[in-house]
Amino acid sequence: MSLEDFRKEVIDFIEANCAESMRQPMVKESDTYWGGRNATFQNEDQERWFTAMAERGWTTPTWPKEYGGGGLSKAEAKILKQEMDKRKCRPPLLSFGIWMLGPALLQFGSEEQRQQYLPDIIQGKTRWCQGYSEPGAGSDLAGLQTSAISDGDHYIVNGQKVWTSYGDKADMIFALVRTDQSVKKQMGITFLLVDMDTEGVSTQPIKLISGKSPFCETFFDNVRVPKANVIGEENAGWTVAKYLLTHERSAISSAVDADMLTPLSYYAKNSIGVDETGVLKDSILRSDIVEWEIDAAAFKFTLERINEEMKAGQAIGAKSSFMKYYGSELNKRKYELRLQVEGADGLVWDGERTNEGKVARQFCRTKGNSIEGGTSEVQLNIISKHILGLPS
Amino acid sequence: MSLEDFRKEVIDFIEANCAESMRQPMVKESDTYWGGRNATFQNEDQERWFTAMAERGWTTPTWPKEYGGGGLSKAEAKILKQEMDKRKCRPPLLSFGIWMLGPALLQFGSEEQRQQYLPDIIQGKTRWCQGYSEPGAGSDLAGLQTSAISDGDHYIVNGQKVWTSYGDKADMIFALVRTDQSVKKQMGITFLLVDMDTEGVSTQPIKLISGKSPFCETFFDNVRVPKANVIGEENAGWTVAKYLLTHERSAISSAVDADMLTPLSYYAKNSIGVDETGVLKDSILRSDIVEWEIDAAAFKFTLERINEEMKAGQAIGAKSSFMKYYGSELNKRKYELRLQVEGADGLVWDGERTNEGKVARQFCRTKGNSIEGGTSEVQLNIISKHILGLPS
Amino acid sequence: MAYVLTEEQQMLSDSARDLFKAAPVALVRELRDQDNEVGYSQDLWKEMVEMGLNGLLVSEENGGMDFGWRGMGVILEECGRTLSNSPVLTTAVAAHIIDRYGSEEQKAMLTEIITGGKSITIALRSTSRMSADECIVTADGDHYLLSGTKQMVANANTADYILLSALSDGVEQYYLIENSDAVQVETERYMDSRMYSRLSFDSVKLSQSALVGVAKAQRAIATTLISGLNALLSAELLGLMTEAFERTVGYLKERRQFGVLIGSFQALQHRAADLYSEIELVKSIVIKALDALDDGDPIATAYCSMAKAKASKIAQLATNEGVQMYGGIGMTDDEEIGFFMKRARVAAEQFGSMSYHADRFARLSSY
Amino acid sequence: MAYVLTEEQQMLSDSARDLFKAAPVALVRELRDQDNEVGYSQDLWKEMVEMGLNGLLVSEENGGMDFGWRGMGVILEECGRTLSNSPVLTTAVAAHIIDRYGSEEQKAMLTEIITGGKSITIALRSTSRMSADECIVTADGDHYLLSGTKQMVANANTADYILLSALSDGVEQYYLIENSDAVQVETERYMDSRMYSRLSFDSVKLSQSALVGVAKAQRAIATTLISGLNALLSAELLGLMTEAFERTVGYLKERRQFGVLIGSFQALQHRAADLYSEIELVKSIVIKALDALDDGDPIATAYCSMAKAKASKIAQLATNEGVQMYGGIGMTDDEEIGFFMKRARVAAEQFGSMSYHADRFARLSSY
Repeated sequence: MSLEDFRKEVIDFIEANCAESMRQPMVKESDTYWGGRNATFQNEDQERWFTAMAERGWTTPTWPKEYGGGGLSKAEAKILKQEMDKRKCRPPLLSFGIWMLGPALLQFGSEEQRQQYLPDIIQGKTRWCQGYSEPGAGSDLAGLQTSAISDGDHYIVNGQKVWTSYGDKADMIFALVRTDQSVKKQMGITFLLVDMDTEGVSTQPIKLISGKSPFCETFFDNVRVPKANVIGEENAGWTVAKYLLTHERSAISSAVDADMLTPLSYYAKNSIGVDETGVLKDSILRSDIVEWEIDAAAFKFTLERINEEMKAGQAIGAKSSFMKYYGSELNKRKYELRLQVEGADGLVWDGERTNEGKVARQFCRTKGNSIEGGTSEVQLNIISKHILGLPS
Repeated sequence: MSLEDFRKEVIDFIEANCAESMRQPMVKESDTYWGGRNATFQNEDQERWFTAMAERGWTTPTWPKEYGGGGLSKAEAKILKQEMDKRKCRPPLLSFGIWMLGPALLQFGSEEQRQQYLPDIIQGKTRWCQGYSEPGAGSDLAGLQTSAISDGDHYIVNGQKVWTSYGDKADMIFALVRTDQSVKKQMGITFLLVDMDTEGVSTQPIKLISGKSPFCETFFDNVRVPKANVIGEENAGWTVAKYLLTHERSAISSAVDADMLTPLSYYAKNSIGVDETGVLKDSILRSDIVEWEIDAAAFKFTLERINEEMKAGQAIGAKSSFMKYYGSELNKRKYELRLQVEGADGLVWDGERTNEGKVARQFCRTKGNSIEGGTSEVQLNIISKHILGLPS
Repeated sequence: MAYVLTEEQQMLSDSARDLFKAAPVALVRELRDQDNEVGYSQDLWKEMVEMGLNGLLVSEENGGMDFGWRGMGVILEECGRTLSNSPVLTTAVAAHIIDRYGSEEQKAMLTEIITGGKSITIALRSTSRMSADECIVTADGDHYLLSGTKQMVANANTADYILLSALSDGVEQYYLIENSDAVQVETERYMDSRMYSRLSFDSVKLSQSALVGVAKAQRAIATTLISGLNALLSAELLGLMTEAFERTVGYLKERRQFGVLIGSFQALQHRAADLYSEIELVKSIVIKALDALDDGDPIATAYCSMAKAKASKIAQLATNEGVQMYGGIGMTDDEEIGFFMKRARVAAEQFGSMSYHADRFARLSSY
Repeated sequence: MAYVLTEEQQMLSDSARDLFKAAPVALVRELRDQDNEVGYSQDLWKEMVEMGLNGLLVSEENGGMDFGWRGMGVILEECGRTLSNSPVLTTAVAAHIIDRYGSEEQKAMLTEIITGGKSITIALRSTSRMSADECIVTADGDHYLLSGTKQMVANANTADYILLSALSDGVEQYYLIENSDAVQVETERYMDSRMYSRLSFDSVKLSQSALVGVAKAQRAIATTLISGLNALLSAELLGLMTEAFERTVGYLKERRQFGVLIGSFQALQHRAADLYSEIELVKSIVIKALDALDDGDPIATAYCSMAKAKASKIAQLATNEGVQMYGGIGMTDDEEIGFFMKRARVAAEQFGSMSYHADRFARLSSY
C-alpha cells in the first residue's frame, strides 16, 4: 500500500472510531485509560476508541506484528501520529508497559518472555509499574538494597521501593533487586518482574508537598518470584536499567516542553495589566519574565535542533542530561514567576474557586522536576564527565 | 594625660603639620608616599606631614615605643584616627611593612630582628614587598617551589615569585621559601627576609588586563641570604604566612567597602535619565540596579554588624572569608552594571576624555578581586568547612 | 541603635523560643489535617496574650510594654523558626497605631486587646500588589458608608476588629471597624495552611469615630503600617530561612549517597556557603530596618522595603535549596522542609510583593 | 529552514575558519601594541574582499553571492572565535540594504564595494541605548542639511561611506553618504582594541539622492538593520563564547592545584556544565534568528532581539567564568582570555544594549 493510501486509511479509521469526545484534552484522571486487570472504561467512546486501536495493534504502532503490534514502518507510524495529532485524538492507552518495559523486553527479553508479556501490554490487559528507587538510595540508584535470595527455581524478595507510580493500581512491577551482595554494587543487580498479587507485596500511596500523587511505596515481605521472571541475565540488570533510564529522561524533558506553550506574559497581562503604552505595569517582575521567556524560547529551539541533529544521524548521548537539567530548572523558574504573577490567588490551596489551588499545587509539584528521573546535580555530573570530558 | 587633653594635642599637631594639600583625596601615584631607600617627596607639604608623624612614631600609633612606635593606647589611637578622618588627612606613609611584616615581626620575630627592622619601617626608611605566590601555585599557596638550600650560615635561594606588589620599588622582600622537600608541603616552608639588592634578585612588572599594575614577577637566581633572616623557626613559615593572610583578607574587604560609597543609581540617573515620574528610563537595567543596591546596603550593614560583634568579643574567625567572598563578587557585579550604565563611553580605553578609560580599566581590574588574596572558591571552601562544618 | 541584642531583648527572645517550642511545625500540619477552620492554636494564642505580646509596641502609659520594633522582631523571628501562626503580627501593629494615633475612645480598647486577647486584622490597599485601593468611603449624614473589596486578609474569619484603608475623596484614610455581620468574609486556606479572606463591603455603615487619627496623620499611618508590617514579616522570614538552612546543613551531614556524606560534595558545599552569606545579609538588613523604625528615622521606609524584598528572595532560595538538597524525601508531605517553602511564598506576598518593595525602595531613592 | 548547515554553508564555514587562522587573537594584540590607527589588518581585509564576503547578502544579479543571513552568520561566528576585526559586518549589511532598497545610482556602487573593497560603516540612532535620534535632516533648496552627532561608530576613521539614520520632520530616514571632510570624526580606541568614532555633522550638505529607498520602505530598512546587525553580532558572540569556553575547559584539564587537576573540582564542573547548557541555548536562538531573517518571517524582529540579549548575557558569563577559572594568569595581559572578555562587552553594547533588546522583545510580544 502506498503511503498516500495508508494516510487515507488512517483518516477513515480515525473518523470511524474516534468520537468527538475522544478529541478533547484530558483533564480528569478518568479521561485517561491505563488498562489492566481491573480497568473500566469511562464511557463507550473511550472503549470504542481503545478497542479499535488495540485490534490493529496501533496502541504500539511500530512493534512487531508477531506480538500483536502494529508492525508499521517509521513512515507509516509518522503518518498515524500526524493524523491523530491533527485531530487532537487522545492516546487510546497510557502505559508504562509501552513506554518502558516493552522496549526493554524487545531489547533484552527472551522470545518466550516477549510472547508472554508483549501482547498483554499491547491489548492493555496488564498494567505495569516501575520499581527502581529505594528510600535509602536516592540519586545513588545502584546502591539499592531490596534483596532477592535464591531458593531453588525461585527468589525470595525482601525490601522496599519508593516512587512506584500507580503502584497501587498496577498488576505487575518491573523491579531492580540485589542478587549479589559481594560484588561492586552495579554488578549484583537483577531486573525482575513481580506479580503484584503475590503474597507479601503491599503498597501505600505517598502524599507529596503538592498533595495527592500517583506515587506509592511498595513493600516486599518474603515474596516468592519465579526465576523465569528475570529479564536478561541474573546480575546483569544494571544494563537494562540504564537503557530504560535514557527513555525516561527523554520522556520527562518532552513533558516539560508541552507545559511551556502558554507564555508567562499572557498570565501576567491578565493578572497585572498594562500601562497606556502596552507595557506590563510591574516593571521589576516584567524584567524577570522577559528573561524567562527568552530562555524558554531558546530552550524550545534547542529541543528542535537536537531533534533535527538526531534525525541527521548525530547520537544524542549525554545531551539528554542537558535537556533534562535545563528543562527542569526552567519549569521551576516558571512557576516561581507564575506565583508572583498571580499574586494572592496563586497562593490559595483549597476550594473550587481556584480549582483546588491548581497553581499553588503545580508550583509545589515542579520542585520535584529536578529530583525525579535523576537530580539536576546528577545531570550536571554527567554533562561534565561525558560531554566536557572533565576528570573525576 | 587625659583623653580630652590628648585630643586637643592631636588637633593642634594636625593643624600645625598637615597642610591643606595633604587633606585632599589621593588621585595620582605621586600623591602617595611609600618611603624606602630611593624615596623622594612630592613636595614640602608631603615631607613635613610625614616627618612630623614619623618623629612621634604615629606612622604606627599603637606599636611599642621601644621600637620607635607611637605607644598609644587603643583609646588614644582611636582619637588620632577620628581627628585625622575628620580632616580627611592623607596617611603619611603607605607601607607593607606596617600592614604585614610589622605584625608578623611583633608576633614571631626575635628581639634582635624587631630592633633591626621595626624602626626602619616606622621611619619609612625601608620599603617592603611580599613574596608569597608563585606561577605554578595559585590558590595552592603551600605548593610553592622556590627553594632555599642550606649552605653554611646562608641559604641559596632559587625560584620565582609573582604578584609581588611594587617589587620593582621595594628594598626588601619577605618571602616564603621551601627549605624541606621531603615533608608534607605545609611543613617545609620558611619565612625569609631578602634584600632586593642582593646579587641574583631581579624583578619585572606584570601587565594586567586593565593595563599597567604595581604587580611584579620577582626572580631568584642563586641568591645568598643569611640564615639570620629567618622569621620564626626554619620550616615553620606556614604559621607566619597564615597569620598574615588573615590580615590581608580583612584589608581587601574594607578596600572594597570604601569604593561602594557612590550609589550606582547616581551614575545611572546621570547617564540614562528619568521619566516624568522620576523613574529611571531603562526599566530592565533599573531592576538589576535595585537588586544590586539592596545587596550592597545589606552587605555594608553586615560589615558594621560583624565589626560590632567583634567589639562585643565574638571571634571573627572564618567570617573574614565570607566578607572577602561577598565583597569581591559584589564589586564585580557593580562594575558589570556600571559598564551598562555608562554605555559607549564606559567602553573607551584610551584618551584624555575618559581619563584613559578609567571605567573600562576599573571594570577589568575588579575581575581580580575574586582571585587575589584567596579566590572566591577558596573562601567558599573555608566557609563550608569552618563555619558550616561540612565534611571534606 | 545596635546590632547586638540588649539583655532585655535577649530575655524576650529566650522566652519566645520556649513558648514556640510548644508550637512546632507538627502543629501546623495537625491544624491543617484537622481542617481546622481557625488556622492557628487558640491555646497558644492565649499564652501569647498572657505574655503581653499584643502590647509590645504599645507605650507603658497605655498598658503596653514598649519593647519597640526590634523587640517585636525577636518574636516574629521565633515564629518564623517554627512557622507558628497567630494574629499577633496584625494585632500588635494595630495596637501600636491606636496607641500612637487613636482617639481616646479607641485607646480605651487597648486593655481588652492586650489583656483580653481581642484580635485585629489589617487590610492595606486591596491586593498584595499594593496598587490603588478599591475600597471607597463616602459620607452619609453622620455616618460613613464603606464599599469595595479586600484580598488576602489574614485571620479575618476570627478577628474581632479590622484596621483598613479606604479612599475618601481619593485620599487614603485608615479606619478601625468591628468585624460585624455587615462585612462579607469569604475564607480560604492558603498554601501555608493559614486562613485568609476576601472581604466585601457593600455600603457598610461606619460611625465617624471609626477614623483613626487626624487628617494630617494619615500618611504617617500608612507609612508606619507598610514599613512596620513588612519589617516584621522580614524578621519572620529571617527565622524561617535560618531554620530551613540549619535543617538542610544538618541533612547534608547525615545523608549518604554513593558511599559518602552528601555534604562532602563541593558543588553542594559552595551553594550552602553562598546561601550562608546571603542569610547573613538578610540578618543585617532586618535588624537595620527594625532599629530605624525604633529610632523614628525617615530612612526606615527605604530600609523596610529593602528588608522585605531581600528576605523574600533569600527565603525563596533557602527553601528551594532545602527541598532540592533533601531530594525525594523533601518532596514528600511527611518531611517538614516543604512547609517552610510554602510559608515563605505566602509571607513574601503579604502586605506587598517582592517586586512592589523593590520598586518602592527605588522610588524612595529617587530613581 | 534547518538547524543543520547545508553543504554549501559548511564549505563557507570551513574556508572562513582557514582564513581567520591567519588572524589569531595575537593579531589583535599586535595591532593594539603598535597603536595601529586602523584597528584591523588591511591585508586580511583584502583577502576577505577577494573571498567576496562583502557580497554575501547581495543578490546574484547585483554581483553578490546571495548566501543569506545564515551564511553571513557563519562568517561572523568564525570572526568571534579569533576576535578578528574588519569592516565586513557593516559593509555586507549596508550592501544588502543597497541591493534591496537602493536607487539605481546607489546599486551601481555595489561593484566597487564587493570587488573593490570600499568599506561602509553604519550609524543607527545616536547612542547604543537606541533612544530617539539626535541627527536631524532638513531640506535646503535642492539639497539636504544634516546636523547632529553619532556615538560609537565602528571604523569610521577608515570607512569610505556611512549609512546612517536621521530624523526628517520627526520621521526616521536612512541616508548613504560619503565619509567626506565635512564630517567631523573623533576616533578613540575601545576596550576591545578596535577603533570607534564620535561623528558630528554641522549642516553637512547631502544631495537628495543620498536617501536610501522610498518613504514607505524606511521602517523596513530600520527593522532590517536593527535585526540583521544584531543577529550577526549574536553570531559573533556565539563564536566568541564557544572559543572562550573551550579554552577554559581545556585549562581545567591541564591546570593542577592541591595536587589534582582543577577540572576535578565538582563546584567548577557544575558551573562548566551549566555554562555548556547556556551556550547550547544561544546557539539555537542565533540560528533561529538568522533563519527567520532568511525566511522573511516577521517574527525575525523578536528573535533577533532575543538572540542579542541572550548572547550578550551568556558571553558575559562565559568570559567571566573564563577569567576566574584561569585565576591569576587570567588577569594578566599575556593570557588571551581577557581579550575575549573585552570584546564581549563592546559587542554587547553595539547597535543596542542588552536591556534595549530585552525590552524590544517584550514590546514586540505586547507586554
